[in-house]
Amino acid sequence: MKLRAKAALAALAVLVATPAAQAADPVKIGMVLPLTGPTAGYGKDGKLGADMAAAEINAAGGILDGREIELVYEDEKGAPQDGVAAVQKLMTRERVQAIIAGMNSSITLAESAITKNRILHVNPAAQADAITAQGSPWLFQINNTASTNATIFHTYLTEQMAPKAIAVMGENTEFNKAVLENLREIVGESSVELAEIATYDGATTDFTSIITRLKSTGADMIYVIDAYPARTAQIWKQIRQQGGFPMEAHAVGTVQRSAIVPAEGAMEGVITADIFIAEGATGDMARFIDRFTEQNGVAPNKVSLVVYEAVKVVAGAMDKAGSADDYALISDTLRGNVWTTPRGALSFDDNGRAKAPYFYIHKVTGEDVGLLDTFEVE
Amino acid sequence: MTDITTGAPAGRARGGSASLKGAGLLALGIAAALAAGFGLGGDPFLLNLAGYTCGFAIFALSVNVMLGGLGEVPLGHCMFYGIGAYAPAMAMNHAGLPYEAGVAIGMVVAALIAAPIGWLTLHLTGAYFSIVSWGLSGVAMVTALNLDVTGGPLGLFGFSRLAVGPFDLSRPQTYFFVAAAILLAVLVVLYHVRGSRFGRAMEAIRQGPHLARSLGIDVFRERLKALVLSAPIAALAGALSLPYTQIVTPEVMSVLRTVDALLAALIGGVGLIFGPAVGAVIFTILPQFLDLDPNVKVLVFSLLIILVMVAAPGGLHQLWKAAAARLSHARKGDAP
Amino acid sequence: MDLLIQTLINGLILGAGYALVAVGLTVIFGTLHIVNFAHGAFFALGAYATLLIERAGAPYLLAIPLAVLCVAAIGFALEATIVRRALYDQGEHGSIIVTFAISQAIVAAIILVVGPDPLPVPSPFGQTAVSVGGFFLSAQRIFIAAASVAVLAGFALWLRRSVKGQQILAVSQNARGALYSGINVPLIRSLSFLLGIAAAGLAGALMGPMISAFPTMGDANVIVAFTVVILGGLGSIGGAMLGALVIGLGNALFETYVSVSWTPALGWVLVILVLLLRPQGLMGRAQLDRH
Amino acid sequence: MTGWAVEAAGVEKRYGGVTALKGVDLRIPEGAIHGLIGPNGAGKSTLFDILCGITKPSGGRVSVLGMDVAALPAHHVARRGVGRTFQRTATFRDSTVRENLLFASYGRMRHSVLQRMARAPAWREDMAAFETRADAVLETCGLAHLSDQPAAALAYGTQRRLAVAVMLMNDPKILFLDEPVAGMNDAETAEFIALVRDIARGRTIVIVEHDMAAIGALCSEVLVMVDGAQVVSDTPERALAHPDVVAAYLGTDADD
Repeated sequence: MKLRAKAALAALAVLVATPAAQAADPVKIGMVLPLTGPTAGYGKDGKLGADMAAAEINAAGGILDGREIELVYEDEKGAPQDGVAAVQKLMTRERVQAIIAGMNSSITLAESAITKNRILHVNPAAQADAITAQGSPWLFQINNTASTNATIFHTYLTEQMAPKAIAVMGENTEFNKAVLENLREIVGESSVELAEIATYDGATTDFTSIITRLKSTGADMIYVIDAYPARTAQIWKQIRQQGGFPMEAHAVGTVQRSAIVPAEGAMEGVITADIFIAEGATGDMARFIDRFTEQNGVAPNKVSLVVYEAVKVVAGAMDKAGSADDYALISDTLRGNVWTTPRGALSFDDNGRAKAPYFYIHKVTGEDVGLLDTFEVE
Repeated sequence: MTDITTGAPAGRARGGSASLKGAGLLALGIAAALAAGFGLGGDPFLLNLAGYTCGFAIFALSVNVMLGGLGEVPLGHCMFYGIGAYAPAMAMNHAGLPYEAGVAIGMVVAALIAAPIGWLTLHLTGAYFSIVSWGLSGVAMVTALNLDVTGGPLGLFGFSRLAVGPFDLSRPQTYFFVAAAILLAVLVVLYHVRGSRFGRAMEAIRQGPHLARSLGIDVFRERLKALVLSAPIAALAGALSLPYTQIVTPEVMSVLRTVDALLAALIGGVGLIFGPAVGAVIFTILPQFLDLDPNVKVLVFSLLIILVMVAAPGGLHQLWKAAAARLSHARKGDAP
Repeated sequence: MDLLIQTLINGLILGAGYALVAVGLTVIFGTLHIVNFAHGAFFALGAYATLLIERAGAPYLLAIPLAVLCVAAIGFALEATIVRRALYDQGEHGSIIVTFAISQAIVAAIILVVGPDPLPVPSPFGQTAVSVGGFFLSAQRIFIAAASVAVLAGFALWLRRSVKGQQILAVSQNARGALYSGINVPLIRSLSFLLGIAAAGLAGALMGPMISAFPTMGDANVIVAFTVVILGGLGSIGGAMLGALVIGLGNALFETYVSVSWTPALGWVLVILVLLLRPQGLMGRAQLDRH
Repeated sequence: MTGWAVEAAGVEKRYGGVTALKGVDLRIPEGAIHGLIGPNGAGKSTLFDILCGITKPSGGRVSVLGMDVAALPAHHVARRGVGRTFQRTATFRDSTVRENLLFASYGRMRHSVLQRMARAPAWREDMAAFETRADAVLETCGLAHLSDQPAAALAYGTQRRLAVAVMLMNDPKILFLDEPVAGMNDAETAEFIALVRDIARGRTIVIVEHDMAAIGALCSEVLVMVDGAQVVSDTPERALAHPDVVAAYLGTDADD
């Protein structure tokens, strides 16, 4: 705690010390978010975070001797080829100096094929390990990888909650695959049994039969892997209607208010986890939440947070490196320093992966998640 | 549909002028491609997008073989596009084959699959055909999602070398020129198809299947031929999308892709041989210059499409035709 | 055995919901020969209208008919301004584009006005589940099934018995003949379009509490509805009900006993099989050759 | 060859529960112009469809030009010399007169797409043969000056002549005309009658028609059908005077 405050003060000192230069060319950062389509909600949340970060940076005098940050948004529409189009447009037409892109893992992978060795790319939210496993020198990830998150969460599920058998259902996505692989590994080392795994297609409209099938296995824990709020709400409603399970869990980092509210109480008590929690926040995080809530009228969620952090980290690294386009230098700066964010000190490894300082086990309570347990990430 | 005559006859003066007109159009196309290729030289984004647009135009042309040619709405045509995109991806990533070989394999596979699919579905017409065709593409999408060889939900990416012979498609300008050349070649082939015995049989079937049959045309066989012709063209289009998208996911077979191509063909005019290509350009390039909130953009674009359809149910070229007719009318009748 | 019974119950209730979404599609196709790709958007409008009316203070059961009226009013406005001009007698091509564009426009408008996040649609049946002899039945689902059966039966009866219903049937069978026998065909077409749209809105109002209201909520449901409608025979209301039952039961059984991942393909495979044997669908009329 | 262009016996057709034809017998000698009349709904069009192989009969025997048309696909029947015009879609409306004839010469052409691209001899020969034949047909049907007009823009009577021209491209041995003069004015009808007489040389013609004057002027014999069954087969004058025929026509609203 003390350390964090100190780091924040130091950062502030740097910002204050920067002389307010004449308005030079702004530093353009390309923001690729899903602004239309089925995941438009994430795009909206992310945009609020990004705008707030840019406003804070500019209010404090900008970076690189007074250059303002200008965010240029493009819509990836929830589809890989639109993500690619957005990135290419931002790079070649808008001539942005960095790309912040990454909600869905498949789309992020497609985008990273374009950005590789060409531009600084920061992926705020997508979790699949494959993204940062490609060895792109200028690709960084704010969120934990799926396997880091899943290892902690799955260990918690098997050891702390200790069910006899787990029944799993999830959408057929790359994220789901990565989580499942990890689950199989962790469960394999324990005495817990994997009763059944049901992988459904994104076009599925009804889950009663799947839940009936899973219930019939006699499993005492249901584990849902789905990152799509509307479907998450629907699935939990239907689980509740079939009497529920003794233990209920939902995949890491995917439970937001946008799922809990439409679930109308059906998610009450579901166990999940994330790198962020609003409840009990102190210090920088509490201040971030307050500022965000004040500006936008709603509380921030994980998506808003990681996108906010992505903008802050990119700007901070450029400033510290003294360049907006020497990507090798900026990347070295990113790896060689510790970055202060609302969550605490963030550092990047050789693969460009950040590790969140803390990892929280949540329990859905009312219209939000409540804190159940906190882990420090080694 | 009067435009198709251009390629018809020989021997007589009319035939000569038709091939002249055809050659003129081709020259115009080459000139336009060269102008675009060098004109956009400084803008890799637009060049890449233009390359992709050429691929998309080829897909719209393939869809239009069914739409303008037979009068059917092939909602599931995205399946062949998807096969074309997956084939080189799989060939490169799994078999170590070059891109060109994958493209060829994709086209052959698409034609081979089109034959039994056509045999199953082409007895149906109208909405029945459209929706069953859509369903088959849905089955293909579920298959791509569930198989390992297609990379499952993640799809395939990280391609070794996207090149056609000495032409490196990862360079935007080369990509555009190659795609434009292929587009022109497809246009030439389709132009000749329209003027051939087979093309006229299709046109006859579209206008009156009963009358066509009474003229000795085997309606089912010609419809099947049309599908088997259009499938490899769609596959070629799919393959040409790779240098742009850099990844193939099951989403490539989404019905929305076919709908985009249908819109392009209908806006450009299904009766014109180059209508779908023009439509594809309008459809992909225009929105890039509409600087609006994405949702407002969708709203505006949809309303524009509706407006066009209310004003000219046959597509934009109807408006042009009407305007041209009015113009010539005005010229003739300037006395009163 | 218990599993089988629960699965069959699931399938039946599921089928009743599908029928509700499908019936509007089939009415519009039957009389207008329009493949209405905007059906899902009107479905979503039904759910949003219910939600907004409830927020204004009306109870759910009252909000349903009011929401249906709202959706019908929007449908009426679109019919008078766009559909009537652009679609009738223009064949399927135009209808695909225009209805698709309408659908895109509605979804974009919902995102702009209400926002993209899913919202709960409150219902008095809420999350209540009835447990009968160990079998779980959601109250909202029972309500949907009952409403669906009542509405569909009432609608079928109205078509048979009322003058307007008879005229709709006449137009759907032979528009030219109907015109010659003095039926106001344009009026009947408008009426059919409104009925189809209203049915979509009703389906949205009823299913909203289960799936929440979100802009693209109609997409997946309409895909299923298309398989239902084609399976039953385009334009046949009885066929839509039968098709819904077959697909509801088929999906439930397949998901429980065979594979979840491959279920979305099942409906299409059924459709293709049926069409091979009966090109007009399960209950469609064989078409007389007309030149 | 038996000397009969059409030999049909006991032809039946049922659609679900509806019986459209209840055992029709028909013999038409080669080279004749034969009429087929009856009130609407009598089954004339269904019989036409069966004779052309478009619809398959539910019972009975049908032989046209010596072919068992019930066993052959419609396009095979057409390729072997059976032509037929339609009431509604008589021509390819979106195309010009000349294109209509091009579509119609499908059966006479052999070239492939590749030969067309290469302008190979096969294509040249096809096109040359087409030009010759098209000119002759256009001349016969009085359409030579209209060859570049869109079909839809032609006057109604001219469209019907085009429909005949389209069929003539295949030089059918037997030609079925479905209500060819319906909706024509007197001058058009007279022109059309002359055309039919002209093209009747060397082929058999069967006409379904409500216009009794045209039937009387053209046909040597007519078959009168009522309610899916034949009533009488005789010369036009005698057939129309037959009491059953009079009763059938008086008992129905013979619209157009």
